[in-house]
Amino acid sequence: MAHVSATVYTSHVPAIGAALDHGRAAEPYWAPVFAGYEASRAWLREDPPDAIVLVFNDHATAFGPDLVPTFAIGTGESYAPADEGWGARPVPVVQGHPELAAHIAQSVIQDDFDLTLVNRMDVDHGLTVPLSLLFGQPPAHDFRWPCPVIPLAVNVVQYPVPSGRRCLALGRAIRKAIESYGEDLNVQVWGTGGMSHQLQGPRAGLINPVFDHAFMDMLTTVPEAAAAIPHVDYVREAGSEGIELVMWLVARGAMPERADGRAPTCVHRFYHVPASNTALGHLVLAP
Amino acid sequence: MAHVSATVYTSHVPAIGAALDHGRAAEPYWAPVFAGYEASRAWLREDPPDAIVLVFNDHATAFGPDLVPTFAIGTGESYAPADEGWGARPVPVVQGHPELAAHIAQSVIQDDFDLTLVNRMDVDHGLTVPLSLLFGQPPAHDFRWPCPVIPLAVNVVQYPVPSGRRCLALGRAIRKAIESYGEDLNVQVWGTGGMSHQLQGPRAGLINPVFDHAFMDMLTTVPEAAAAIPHVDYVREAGSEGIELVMWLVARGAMPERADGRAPTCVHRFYHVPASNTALGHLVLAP
Amino acid sequence: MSNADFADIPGTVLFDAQQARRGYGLNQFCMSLMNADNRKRFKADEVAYLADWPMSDEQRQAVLDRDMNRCLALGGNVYFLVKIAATDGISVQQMVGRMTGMDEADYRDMMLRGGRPIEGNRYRHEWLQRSGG
Amino acid sequence: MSNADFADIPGTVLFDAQQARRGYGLNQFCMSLMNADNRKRFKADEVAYLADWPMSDEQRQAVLDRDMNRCLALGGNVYFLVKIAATDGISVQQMVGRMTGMDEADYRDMMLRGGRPIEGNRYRHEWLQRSGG
Ligand SMILES: [Fe+3]
Ligand SMILES: [Fe+3]
Repeated sequence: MAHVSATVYTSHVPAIGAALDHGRAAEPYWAPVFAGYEASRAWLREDPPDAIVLVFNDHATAFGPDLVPTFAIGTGESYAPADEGWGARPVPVVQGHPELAAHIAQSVIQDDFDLTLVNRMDVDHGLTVPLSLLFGQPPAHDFRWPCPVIPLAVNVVQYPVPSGRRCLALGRAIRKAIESYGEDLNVQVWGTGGMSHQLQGPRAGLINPVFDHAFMDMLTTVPEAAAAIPHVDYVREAGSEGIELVMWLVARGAMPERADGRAPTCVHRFYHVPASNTALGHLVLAP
Repeated sequence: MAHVSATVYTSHVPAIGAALDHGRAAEPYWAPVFAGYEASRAWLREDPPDAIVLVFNDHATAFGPDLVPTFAIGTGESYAPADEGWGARPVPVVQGHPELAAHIAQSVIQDDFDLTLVNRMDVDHGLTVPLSLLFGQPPAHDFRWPCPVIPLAVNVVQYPVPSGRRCLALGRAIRKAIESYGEDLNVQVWGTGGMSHQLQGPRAGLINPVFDHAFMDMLTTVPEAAAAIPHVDYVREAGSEGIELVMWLVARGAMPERADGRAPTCVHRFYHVPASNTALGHLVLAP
Repeated sequence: MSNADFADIPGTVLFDAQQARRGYGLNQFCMSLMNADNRKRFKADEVAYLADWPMSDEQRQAVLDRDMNRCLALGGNVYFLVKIAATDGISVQQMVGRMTGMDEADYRDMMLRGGRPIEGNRYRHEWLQRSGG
Repeated sequence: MSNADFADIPGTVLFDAQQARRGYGLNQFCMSLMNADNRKRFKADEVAYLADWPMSDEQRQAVLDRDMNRCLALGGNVYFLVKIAATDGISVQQMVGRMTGMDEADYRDMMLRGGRPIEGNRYRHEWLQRSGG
């Protein structure tokens, strides 16, 4: 049977992708950002997953004004990096895992989550920047990501967006689905987006480290409390785009419960300001 | 406040649209079909709704191999009749009700239904044939449908499809949403599709009147029992396309409960075989 | 419930994620026929038109043969395939009837008499018994 | 909760169904810039390119002026609008900084010093007090 071996959380700031793609990772502005992920990269090399369910939001790339799915699962064979206006990122095509994705969809839809099935979409920085941060840039002689990825897109762009409670519950249903998959796979679930940032109007540039740290604490030890945060608090305290943090709750819901009832082990935690307009946060939790 | 004044159920066989559009409604094959809706048409003229939430399924028209939403609500201004291969039906463009649709989406998504919001789609026979059956063909001098329509598309094409229980619960959430809308509107909810039919392979042409009548009985008086029917029973007993009947459960869930706890009044009921490959069923329920 | 529960229903292919993946290009081709120009191009040269879609040769041949049961087995779904019938100018009843192997008039008569009965058509083993298998 | 609860957050437009409807054509135009040919055509003649989209004249002017706050008020959303910045070859930080009315270097410095603080930026009335209103 497959199992969730760990969950990973990270911001997915597009400027990070640009810095990597344009060879600016060693500059003083960016070096501390990448240094903050080094320990996680080493940890990933030690126990590489067989597949990742990557929770992200599409940024008006695959889903535009015509159609907005609340939750969409990628059941396709592969996903090309999108041209978001600057040209496509020069990173590998993302290989899917259609069998596991179809199994998760089957299980989760029968558990009353009304997923949209997506066989074809281009994936934007929301999905590819986390891969770059945690795997580094794949070398030219072996130009591929280390494992298949199942994209799980959450609408955090057009209101109404799903509640934190709903996101946590979806994560739990995904864990149940993974644990009923016939093949023995080591699966990780990643939650991306956030932390505090506002990308609009005269309040742009808002950063709230107190909120961000409290969120990482609550997410780790009392996820139900984090899930109870209303949308308006995210927007007020963490900025209009801070609402992306609800996606961390999907990954948190997918964490296996420990037999002793304790919180999961925090393998890594990193926080840095600024990355472009955004506070950057990163967690690795293992059972 | 808005309220649900009645719910309407009907098959949406494409050949019915073709018969109407090609002036064959008076032929001996078709006349009994249209006669069966006459009482409902008169009833509708007496108490015309201000808006209809029309539950239907898209038949590989707006949603194809790339993207399959479990539940999609139309929040657009209008929807054009689709060209399903025979040219578009010569019926009016369907006007939406963006304000009520947005209100329903807001309410229902916060109630943990993971709708896809659709601003633009062409609508196929699943939506336009019920309008033709219950309103007749709009005259040339006043070529429009009598009221706005909010399309609610349910995936019954690609498995996994939502459970009957989930469909009934969605209807209840839609009723709650309608009842919290600020404007005083008379809203009807229509459930379409079915009844027994199979459109594939050597078992095609299957019709099961015993199942169909039992379903209409259960739907009227014990909807929870109808909602508990597993998918495999629909497919076995009512044919591979009989699964469309889960959409009737959405409309049934939207029926206001009576203060005396009794079943709703069955205003009209009609059953006829055949319409093309299909058993045709029709119900009108009022509180 | 798993999709295996559907396996003992006779004459029925469940259109699930696996079938959808298998039929992806075939169903895409079918949807292209929702456009009048495409229908014209397809009718003018079916082989050339089919070559433009990511389909297997088996799928292309099944379309050329109008073998709808084969199309279903190869990942097609009736709501997609019906666009081929529309392009050919035949009705849904004609298209569906042909999948049964019955003569067109016989199928129409069966429907007029109330359709195919459910008795004897619920389980595969009922069919196998009838065929003496 | 209703969207009204968001109204006392300063400097923030909630992108809801109403805004999405208002901005439909504007956001469609923005998405068209995800294609290199379209970006070239837009840069060659912005007025002509904008004329092809179902936008209001106000929306077109706001795009020509690169007045992103006006675009937001008229139904735009930053994830759509950022495609204009991409086409102009400016960074997300430059685009976002311009919405604050600050000088580019000042905005960058503010971010390097830890960003705009939350204190005093939670409620509209805090802003009104500061502006003496
Ligand atoms: Fe993001
Ligand atoms: Fe149908």
